[in-house]
Amino acid sequence: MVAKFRGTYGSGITPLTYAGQNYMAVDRSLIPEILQVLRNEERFDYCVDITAVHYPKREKQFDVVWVLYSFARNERIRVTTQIVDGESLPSAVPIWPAANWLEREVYDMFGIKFDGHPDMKRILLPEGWKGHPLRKDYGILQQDNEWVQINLGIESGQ
Amino acid sequence: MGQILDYIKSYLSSSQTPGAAGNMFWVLVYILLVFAGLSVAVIAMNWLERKILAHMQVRLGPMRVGPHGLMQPIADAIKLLLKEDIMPAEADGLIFWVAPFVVVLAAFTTFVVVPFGPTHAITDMNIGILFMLGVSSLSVLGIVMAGWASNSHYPLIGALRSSAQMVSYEVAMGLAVVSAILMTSLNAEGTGTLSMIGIVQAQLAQGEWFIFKFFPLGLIAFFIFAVAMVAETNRAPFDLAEAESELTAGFHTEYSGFRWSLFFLAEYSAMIAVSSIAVTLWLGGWLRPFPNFLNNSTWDLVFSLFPGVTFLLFAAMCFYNALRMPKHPLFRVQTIGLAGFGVVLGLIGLVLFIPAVSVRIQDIFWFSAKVAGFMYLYIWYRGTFPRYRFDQLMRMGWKVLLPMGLGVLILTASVALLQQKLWHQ
Amino acid sequence: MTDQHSSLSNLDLETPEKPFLDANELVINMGPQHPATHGVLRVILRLDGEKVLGLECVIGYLHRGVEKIGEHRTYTMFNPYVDRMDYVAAVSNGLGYCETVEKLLNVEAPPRAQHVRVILTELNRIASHQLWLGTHALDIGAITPLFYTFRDREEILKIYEKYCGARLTTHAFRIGGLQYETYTGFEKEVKNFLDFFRPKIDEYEELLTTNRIWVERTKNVGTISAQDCIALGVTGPVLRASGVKWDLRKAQPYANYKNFDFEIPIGQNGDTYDRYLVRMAEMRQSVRIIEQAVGALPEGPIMAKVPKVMKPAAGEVYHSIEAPKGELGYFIVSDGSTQPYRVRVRPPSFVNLQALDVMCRGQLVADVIAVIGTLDIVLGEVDR
Amino acid sequence: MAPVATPFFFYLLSGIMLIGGILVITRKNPVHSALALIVTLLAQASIYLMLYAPFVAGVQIILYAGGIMVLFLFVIMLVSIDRSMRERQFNSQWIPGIIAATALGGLFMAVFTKGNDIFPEHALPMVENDNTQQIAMKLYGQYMFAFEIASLLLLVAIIGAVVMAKKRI
Repeated sequence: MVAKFRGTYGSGITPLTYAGQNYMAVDRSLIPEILQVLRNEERFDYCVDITAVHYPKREKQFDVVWVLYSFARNERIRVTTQIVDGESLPSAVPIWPAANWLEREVYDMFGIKFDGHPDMKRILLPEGWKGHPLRKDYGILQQDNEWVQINLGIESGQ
Repeated sequence: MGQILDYIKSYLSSSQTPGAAGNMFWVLVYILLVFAGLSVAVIAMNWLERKILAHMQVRLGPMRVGPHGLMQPIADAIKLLLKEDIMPAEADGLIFWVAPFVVVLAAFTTFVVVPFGPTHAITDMNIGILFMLGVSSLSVLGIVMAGWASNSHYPLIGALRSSAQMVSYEVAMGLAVVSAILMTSLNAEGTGTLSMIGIVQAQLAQGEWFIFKFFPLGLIAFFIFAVAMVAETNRAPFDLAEAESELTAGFHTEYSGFRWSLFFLAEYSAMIAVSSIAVTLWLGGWLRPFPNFLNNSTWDLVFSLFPGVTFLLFAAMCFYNALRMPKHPLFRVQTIGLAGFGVVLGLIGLVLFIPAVSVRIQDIFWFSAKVAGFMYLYIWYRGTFPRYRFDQLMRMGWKVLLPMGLGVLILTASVALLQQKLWHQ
Repeated sequence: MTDQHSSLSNLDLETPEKPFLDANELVINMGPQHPATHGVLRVILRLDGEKVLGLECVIGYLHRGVEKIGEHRTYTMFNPYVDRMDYVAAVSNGLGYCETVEKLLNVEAPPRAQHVRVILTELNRIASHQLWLGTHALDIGAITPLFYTFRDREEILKIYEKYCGARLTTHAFRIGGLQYETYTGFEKEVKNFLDFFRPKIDEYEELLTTNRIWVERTKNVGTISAQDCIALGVTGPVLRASGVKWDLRKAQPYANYKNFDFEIPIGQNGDTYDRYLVRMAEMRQSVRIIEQAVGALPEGPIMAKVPKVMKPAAGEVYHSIEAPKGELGYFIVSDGSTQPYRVRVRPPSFVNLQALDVMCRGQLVADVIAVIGTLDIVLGEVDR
Repeated sequence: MAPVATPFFFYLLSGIMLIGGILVITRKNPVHSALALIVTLLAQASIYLMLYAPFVAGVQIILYAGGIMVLFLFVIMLVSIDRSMRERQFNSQWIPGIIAATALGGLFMAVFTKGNDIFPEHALPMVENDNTQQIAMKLYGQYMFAFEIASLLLLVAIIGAVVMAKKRI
C-alpha cells in the first residue's frame, strides 16, 4: 500500500517500521489528500487517535500523529507529519467525526490549530489559560498563576 | 372523680364517633391520640424502611444507635431539629416558610375521617371519602409552593413534575374510588354512602370485602387505586419528583433541618392516609378476617387474641435478638435495652389479652395491620423497581389507568344495576 | 466485518430540529456536581421542554496531566500512575502500559505471567462491569442492584488485595512480567469466586432483564448505529451493542488471548438495553476465560529478562488493548533515555463520551442520565 | 346538633375571604395572588360547610382549590415573574372603575333591602345527612338533560384544547 502511495506521491512519503509496526512520515503538503485517500479508498474508517510530539530543538518543531484503523482490513496505520510552530493543519473532522475532541486536545496541549474544525477551543484546560502544557518548554510545575489568582481566588494552585 | 369515670363510661358505651356525637372533649382527645399515633407510626416507618430495605439489599442498615439501631429515628429527629435552618437568599420568604406547613396540614387533616373502628374516628362525615381525596390533593399546593419559592431550577422542575403527576393520577384514582362507592349502594334501599364508616359497614352488611366484589371488577379497581396511590405519594417507582439521580431531591432540595423533617413527616403520613383509604374501600377497614363466616363466639375469642399474640411475638423477637447480642461488656447496655424493650412489648401484649381491652383494641389492630401491609409494599416497591420516565408515567396514567378505570366503572355500574333489577323482581 | 459498517455515516451535527411551537430554548446546566454524572462531568443541555436539542460536555475538572508526568518519570516509575486514570479498571490500564513498553524493549513476558495477567485483567473487567451495572441501575432508579454488585465485587477486590496488597489502584503488573508470584491458594480462590459468581449474574438479570420498567427505560434509548459508532470512534461494549463484532482480544490478540476460547457478544439495536445485555454477556465470557486460564496455569518464571535501567532504543510504538470500556491505546515515543519522550494515552472513555451528543438528541432529560450511565465513562480517564 | 358560635365563624370566614380577595388584586406577584385566591376559595368552602352543604364544600376543595388552582399556578410559574413585577398594577381607569363599583354596590343594596321578596322566607329543609343523596337525585333526575349538556360542552372544550395544543395528532 505504501509502495503504491510512493508511486503516486513520490518522495513526500517515507515508509518506516519500528518494533514491527508500520507507519509513514508524510510531507505536510500531502496531508489533506493522504487522509482523504486513506479514508475513502483504503477504508481506514476508524480514527483511533490524533496526537502530537514536541521536538523543540528541531526546526520543524512538531510531529503530528494520526493513528488509523481499518475494520475491513483489520489493520492499523500511523501517519506522521512534521510542522513548524504556529503552522496549522487541515481538520480531519469532515473525514472522521471522531477527530473533533482529539484535535481539540492537541490544540489544548500543544497549540496546534486545525483549520475547518467546528469548535476549536480548549477542552481539558479552562478557557483563557495561557500556555500549552505538553510542550517541552512548559515546566512540569508551571501553571498559569494569573488565571488561578483571578478565577480561584487563591495565590497558587500548588 | 366519679363524674369523670361516668364520663369515660358514657363515651365507651357510645355507638357514635365523638365528632358525630358533638362531644368536643373527646374530639380533642382523639385528635391528640391520632396525632401522637401518627408521629409514632412515622418514626417506626422510618426505622422499618431502613431496616427492611437494608435487608433486601444485603446490608444491615442502622446498627449503631441503640440495639439494632432502634434509637436511630430519635437520633435523626434530634439532629434535624438542631440543624441550621437555611433559607436561600433569593427565596420567597413567606411562601418558603409556609409551604411545609401546608403539606403537613393537608396530610394530617385527612385523618379526621379515617375510621379506625366503628366508633374510633374523630368524626364521621357524610362526604368522608370526598373530604379525604380533596384535602390530600391540597398537599400538591404545598409542594408547588415549596418548589417555586426555592427559586431554583431543580426544585421547580420537581414541583412541576409532582403536581402534574398528582393531578393526572387523581383522575384514575377518583374513578376507582367511585366504582367502590357504587358497590355500597347494593342494599335494599338502593342508596349508597360516601361516609368512611358507612362504606365499611356496607362491606359488613354485604358480607364481602369490595376487593372480591363482582370478581374481578373489584380487584381491578383496587389495582388501579393501588398504582395511583403510589404515584400520588411520589414514591418509587413513581418518585420522579424527588429522583435523586435527576433532580437531586426535587421540590425539597433547598430545605433543611426542621422544615425538611416536616416534608418527611408529610410524605409518610400521606402514605398512611392513602393506604387507609385503600383499606377502608376494598379491604374491609377495621373488620377482622371472615366476620360473617366464622362468627361464633369461639372464633371471636380466637381473633380477639391476635393483637396480644402479635405483641408477644415482637417481644419474643426482642428477647431472641438480645440473646444473640455479642457477649461483651461494651454491648451490655444495648443488650439490656433490647431486653427491656422486649419486656415493654410483652407487657403491652399481656394487657391486650384483658377481654375488655382486647374487644376495644381489635378494630384498631386489624386496621393498622392492613395499613402496615401496604407500608411494607411501599418499601418492597422501592427495593425492586427502577424509576419510570416522565412521559412513560403520564402515558401510564392517561392511557392505561384512566381507560381501565372508566371501563371498570361502567361495568360495575351495569352489573350493580342488573343485580338491583333482579332484587326488585 | 461486513462492508455495511464501512460506508460513510451521515452524521448531521449542526442543524437541531426546530423547536415545537417556537417555544424558547431552555438551556440548563447539569453538573459538575450532579449525582448522576459519575464524577465531575458538566453537561450543558439545550432543551425544548424536556426534549434534548443538543448538548455540550465540559470536561477537564479532573485533569492531572498524566501525560506530562509520564515525560518526567522513568518507565518503571510511571507504571503506577496509569492505574489512576481508569481507577475502576486499574489492572487493564497497567496491562496496556506494560505491554507497550515491552514492545518498545522487544521483550515478552513469560507464559505464566501472561496467564496470571489474563486472569487478573478479566477479573477486573468483571469488577468494572459490576460497578457500571450498579451505578447505571441506580441512575435509572433501581437501588438494589448497586448493593448486590458491590457485595460481589468485594470478592474480586479481596483476591487483588491478597495478591498485591492493593484493592483499587493495584499496580499489579511490572514491565516484563509480574513482581509477585501468586499466593498459595490463588487458583482455588479464583475458582471459588467463579463458582460463587456465576449464579450472581443470573441474580442481577433476574432483577433487571425482564423488569418491565427497566426495559421501558432502556429500550430505544440512546440508540446509536454501527456507522455512527465507527465514525465517532466509539469502541467497546457500545460498539458491539450496535452490532459490530469487534473486540481487540480477537481482532489483534495481545497477551495470550488467542489461546482461550470465548465469544464476542453483540447486540442489534445499539440501544441502552442492548448495551446492558452485551455487558452482562461479557461478564459470562470473562468467567469462561478465567476458568480456562486458571485451569491451565503453566509453571515457570514470572519475569522476563529486563534490564534494571530501561533504555529502549529511540522509536515510537502504538499498542492498544481491549479495556472494559473500549480500546485503550498507549503511544510511547522513546528517545533512548530512561524516561519516555512522550506518553500518549488513547482513553476509551474520552472518545466514547463524544457520542453523548449524538445519542441524546431528541431524547428526554431523564434519558441523558441513562445514556451517561450506559456509556460507562470514568472521569479520571476522560480528563487524565 | 347545635351550631357552634355560628355568627362568629361566619364573620371570621367572611373576613378571611375579603382579605384574600383584596390581596388577589393588590399583590404584584401573580403567584402570591393565586395563593391568596386559594385562601379565599377555602374560606368559601368552609362557609358551604356551615350551610350544611358538605358536598358542595368538598367539590369546591377538590375542583377549585385543588385541581384548577394547581393548573393555574402552573401557568403562572412559567410566566416571567420579573416582567409582571415591574408592570404597573392598576391602569388608572378610575371612572369605569367607580361606575362598576357603584353599580355593584347598588345591586347589593337592592338585594339586601328587597331580598325578602325574592328569596323564600326560610331556608329549604335540607338535612345534612343525606345532602349528597339529594344533590345526586336532583342532578341525575330532574336536571339530567342540563347536566348532560354541560358535560358535552366540557368535552368540546377538551377536544378544542387538544387540537389547539397539538399540531399533528
